[in-house]
Amino acid sequence: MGNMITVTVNGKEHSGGVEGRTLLVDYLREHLGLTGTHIGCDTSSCGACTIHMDGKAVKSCTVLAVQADGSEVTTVEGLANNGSLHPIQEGFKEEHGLQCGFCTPGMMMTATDLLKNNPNPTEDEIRHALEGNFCRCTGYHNIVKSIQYAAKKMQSPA
Amino acid sequence: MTNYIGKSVKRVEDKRFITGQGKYTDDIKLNGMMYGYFVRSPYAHAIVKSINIDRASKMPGVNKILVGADIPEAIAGVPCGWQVDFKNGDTMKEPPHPLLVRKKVRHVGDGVAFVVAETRAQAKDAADEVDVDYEILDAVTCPKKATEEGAAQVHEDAPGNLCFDWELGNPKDEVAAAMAAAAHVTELDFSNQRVVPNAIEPRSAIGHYDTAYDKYTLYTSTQNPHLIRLLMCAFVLGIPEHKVRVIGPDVGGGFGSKIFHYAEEALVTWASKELGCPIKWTADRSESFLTDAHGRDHVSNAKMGFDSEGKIVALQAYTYANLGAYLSTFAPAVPTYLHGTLMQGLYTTPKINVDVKAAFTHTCAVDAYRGAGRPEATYLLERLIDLAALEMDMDPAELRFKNFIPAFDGVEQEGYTTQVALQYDSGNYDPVLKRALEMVGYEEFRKEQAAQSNGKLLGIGFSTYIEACGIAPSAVVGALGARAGLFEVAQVRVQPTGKVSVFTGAHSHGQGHETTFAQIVADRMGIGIDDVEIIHGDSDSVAFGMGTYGSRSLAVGGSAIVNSIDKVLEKGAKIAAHLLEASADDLEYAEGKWTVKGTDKSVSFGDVSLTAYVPHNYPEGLEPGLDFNAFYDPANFTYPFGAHVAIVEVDKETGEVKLKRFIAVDDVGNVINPMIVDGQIHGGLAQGIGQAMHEGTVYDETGQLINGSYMDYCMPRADDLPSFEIDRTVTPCPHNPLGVKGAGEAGCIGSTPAVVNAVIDALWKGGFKVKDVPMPMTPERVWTAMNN
Amino acid sequence: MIPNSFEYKRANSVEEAISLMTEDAQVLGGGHSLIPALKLRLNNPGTLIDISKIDALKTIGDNEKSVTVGGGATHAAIANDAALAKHVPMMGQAAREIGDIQVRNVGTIGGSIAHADPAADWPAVLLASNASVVISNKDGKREVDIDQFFLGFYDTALEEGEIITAIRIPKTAANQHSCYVKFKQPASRFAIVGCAAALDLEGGTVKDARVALTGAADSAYRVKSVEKALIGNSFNLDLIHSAVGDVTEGKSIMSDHYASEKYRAHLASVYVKRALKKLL
Amino acid sequence: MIVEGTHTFHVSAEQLWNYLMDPEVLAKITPGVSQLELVGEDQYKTVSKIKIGPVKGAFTGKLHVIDKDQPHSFAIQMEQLSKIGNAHARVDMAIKTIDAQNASLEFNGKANLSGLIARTGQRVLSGVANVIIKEVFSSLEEHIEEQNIT
Repeated sequence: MGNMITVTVNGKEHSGGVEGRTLLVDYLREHLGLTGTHIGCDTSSCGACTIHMDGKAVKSCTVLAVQADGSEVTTVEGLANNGSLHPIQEGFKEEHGLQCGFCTPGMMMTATDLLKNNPNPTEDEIRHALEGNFCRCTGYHNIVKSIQYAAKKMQSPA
Repeated sequence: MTNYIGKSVKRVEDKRFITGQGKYTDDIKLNGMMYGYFVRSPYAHAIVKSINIDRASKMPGVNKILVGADIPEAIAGVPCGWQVDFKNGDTMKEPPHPLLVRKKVRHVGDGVAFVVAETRAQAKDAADEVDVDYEILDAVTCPKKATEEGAAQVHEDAPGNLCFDWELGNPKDEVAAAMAAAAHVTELDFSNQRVVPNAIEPRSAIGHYDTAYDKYTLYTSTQNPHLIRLLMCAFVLGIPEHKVRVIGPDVGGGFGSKIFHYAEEALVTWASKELGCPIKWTADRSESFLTDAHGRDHVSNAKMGFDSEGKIVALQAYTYANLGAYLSTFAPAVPTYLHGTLMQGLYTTPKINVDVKAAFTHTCAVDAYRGAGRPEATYLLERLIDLAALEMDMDPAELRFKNFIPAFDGVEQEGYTTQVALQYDSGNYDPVLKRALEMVGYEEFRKEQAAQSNGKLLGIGFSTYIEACGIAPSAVVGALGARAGLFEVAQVRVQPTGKVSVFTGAHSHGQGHETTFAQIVADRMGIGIDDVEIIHGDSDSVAFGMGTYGSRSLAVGGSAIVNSIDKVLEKGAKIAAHLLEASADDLEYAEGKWTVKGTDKSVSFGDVSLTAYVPHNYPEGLEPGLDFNAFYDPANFTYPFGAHVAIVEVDKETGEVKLKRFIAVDDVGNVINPMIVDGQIHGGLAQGIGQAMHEGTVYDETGQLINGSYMDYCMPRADDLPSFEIDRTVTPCPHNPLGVKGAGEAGCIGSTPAVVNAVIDALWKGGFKVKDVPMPMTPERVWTAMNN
Repeated sequence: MIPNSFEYKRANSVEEAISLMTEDAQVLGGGHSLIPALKLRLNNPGTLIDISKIDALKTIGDNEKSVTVGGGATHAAIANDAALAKHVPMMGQAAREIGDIQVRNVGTIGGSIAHADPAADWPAVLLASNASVVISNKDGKREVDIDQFFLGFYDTALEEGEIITAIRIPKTAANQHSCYVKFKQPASRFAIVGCAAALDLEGGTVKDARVALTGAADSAYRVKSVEKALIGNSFNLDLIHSAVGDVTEGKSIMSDHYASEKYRAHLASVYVKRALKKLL
Repeated sequence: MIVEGTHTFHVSAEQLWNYLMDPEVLAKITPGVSQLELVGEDQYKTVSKIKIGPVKGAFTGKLHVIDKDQPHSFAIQMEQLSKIGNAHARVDMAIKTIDAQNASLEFNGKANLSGLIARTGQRVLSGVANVIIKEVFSSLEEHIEEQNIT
């Protein structure tokens, strides 16, 4: 456990030792018990492990935990604010954007990155933005609608 | 009264999933838990000459390394749950499928050793240091080649690699005679390629032996915990069932691949006692590619004969089905009773014969994958009829209308008896295709197609399908070789406060049972949906169950719930009658209360519930409590059907196919939650389209799976698919109380041939009269078809 | 998906990174080529030298005649950079074709070209852009012309102990037109073939041309035959058709289960044509 | 995976044969081979390190020279094992005299990959094989030139 790191996850600071080879996703799941971030592959393809690091969507299976030292990390567990769902969470529920729920956290984290940079995406832009995330249940149809729902919600005054 | 049924109630399970609180097997951590990692064969066929674990055993954190010889003889291999016999009556060949190989590996990924260590990383590090000396042997991967003389043999006791041969329908000579008299015969040689289910959650299992209670708990990513318990206890480990609890917690998709009992489950369960600690194993994705049962993999030749009017007069199908290296739980049923029996399709074909040879090969086991046999049957029929339309220069929709079985509701009119052993429950086939044509704007499309001139070829493809689901009547499947009953179980437990806990043997891994079932319960009992809780996935909580597959949850599991509710209400009425001082026959139940007919005297469900548990003023001789079990065994399969239409554009320069539109009109009987049903259809479509356009294993001649990763095996992504245009008709199932048929597999069954037919249509209209482009229709294959 | 053990060292400057280099060490940039290989244990270095925190490597500088892109600039930073959008628009356009959102947020241009995957996008784009690669080593800096940088299969002019610090890209003149088009392997989304084309046009005549292909052969290369046939002629559809012949001549063309040698070669010529047609 | 090709050397067929049968030469020209140890007649144990692109691994293996027909033809049977996968190959070699000072080596063989490298790296691996073959011949050429000079 040769490397001491300090990472702020969902607003809470965590310090501890990790092996150099520990992937960020394993750090989140095994060290911090944040199992909402999932592992679906070993080739950085499926996107189930997507989180935000310093405000950007990244695949936490392709970042070493030591690289997150000093970073701000947001996982699916940190999306809701004081118990009220994030619009993207609401969108997935309202538009039936999930079935088994396994890819959902990664999908939502990618979608929020998209909406941050492109608040009003077209259907094509949404589909293109999801190219790093696999879903095997929904055929993506309702995921697209969920993201459209969130985009609309985030743009309308609360 | 329906407050909920038929409405798109938002899913109650979503909250935990969208907040990251779902609990999948790999999320579970037990005290003192160790981690297992498998050493797997890199070869498809080899003799294990020696295994040296000396170096590996000394690696940090290693607790134990198990090899085949460590497993007691008393522990049997993984069993098969379905027996199909040879045509001559001989029993199918059923070679052993050990938990860990002792002498011979038979596919890449066969388990050779199991390393248990304190961390997953340590287990993997040590697994890398296990030295196995192999003598490599020749391998065979194609089911047809496997049965040829001189092919490498998978099992000593299955000569010619034949597991069984099988036949169904009219005698071959009768079919041949009808075919000979046909005005036109369309013949096609084709493959229904092997695909990998690829649930995004990799399989995972935790075995935990508790010395205090002398009891095992297995957490596993399964579609049917009770069946796993039954198979593992009775056939593998020989442990009594009451000493084993199997929990299938949240499961990240199954699509068939998590129905089966796998060696890893039995191994972690047994080893947890041997090693004295809980053991978790979770597959890497590349491991999943090698060990999760694959789907499809048929090599077929089929002929369809037509008279001069375009009426189908005969069908002859020959199929070689690949079973892989070992028999998976339901493998023998897939190419036979889930495939051959569907050869009638929606058509009045009078003479049908289907002939199947099932072969072992040096590949991963093949079993049910979304649709299981029915997609293969539909593909065969729908490719033939669309091709026939092109060959005979007839309209493919018109040709289908001409051959559809006339409407029957299964009540006034009898069910339709096929040439291939089934009786369809109810059907009305014209409307689905008519509606699909309307949605397409068919005439307009044909004009647009004829006018296309931009280097692209437009094509349209049809598929009208029927499937048999709601699996299944126990007596029927028993006669066909199933070694289990396929009923379902439900328990409705009314709490003293009138809240309702429902225990179901069906298992949700994305289908939304916690919502759909609650809708049924709430409506039938006239209570709020928030007052209902659905519990599933735990063999200690739920009396029994057969799990979820074959689009059976609602038709079978839902019906069991209805029957339990009926029992609850029947007893409730007795209590209510006592409280109301009336006869039970004079009561009617609605909106959560019993009312004496024609009066305003009533008692609420809540009061009756409380009385059942506080029986101070209570009917004499009646047991207290309000808690009923029901076992529901369906009278027949259910038969959803539909019409799917694909519109594609083929790039003449590159062969790239763009799926421009996809229209699906399905009839799944009555619908409880339209939102969820639509979602099931969407998902099925994506998988069916995936098979047509993107997916398929590539084995090399030595049996290596050379596209065993997401970098190489192509699954559809969001930008590969259009938004789907879907609609439905409703033809209720006449034989179950909900009138439902099942929607889980429909999308996957109908879509594949529609897409392939669309590409073939595009090519014909562009002047390339090819009969087939092998799936997946990669750009190179389509380009080759145009440039040969 | 657990790498073998290694020692992790974070470098705070390029000099420090170079001083840490040993034979058994690997440089970790964005990590999107390296970490997948580590996870599969295809690659097992003793030490990883993390240069991803060196801010100096991330800057994109607008100079007089060129834009200098730090080796540690992510694909996303390149896609969103105003100076590049103005002066070398093909860079941003190509950056958006790479991987997916998550990959673009972390993967770096320096890491990508040091890795020199024969199917990567940057090599073709940089070849067509007439870029140069600024390399640091223990003796200081050197600059390598892009035409001399990609040597072969995963092979570059980068020597042991060297780090790519920047890529210098000449600003395009007002009369230059460029684009990058790509035929993706649908699973990996790497290029089966990708073509970058940059043309200087004067009064409708091609003054200069740089056309490069990636994905087809064991490394990206310029299609000199096409460039030659274009230069000096008036640019129109006929010229494109006559100029684009066998664009893979003399090259050993890659082949896999998704695209055979023959099909890849065919696609290469289709995509050279498509790139040029986009510039009409 | 098929490997095939022809390479011309500026030596006689007999000289080329002798070079190819010299373990020291073989060790020197095979990329990454750090050790070639004679373990029996025409049988060698090899230790090699491959470092190409994303693939870096240590392989131990066996090399067996078989079917010798001096100076016309022979075959090499190879087995390379590693933690990331294994390679088994047989390559047939034919030496043809062009003239007194020139001979060609025609090789034709097949390599079977197994394990992780077979599943995840087809695109990369066939490239690796080409690189290795290229390096073998350029090293052999270099070696021959060195010998001819000295």
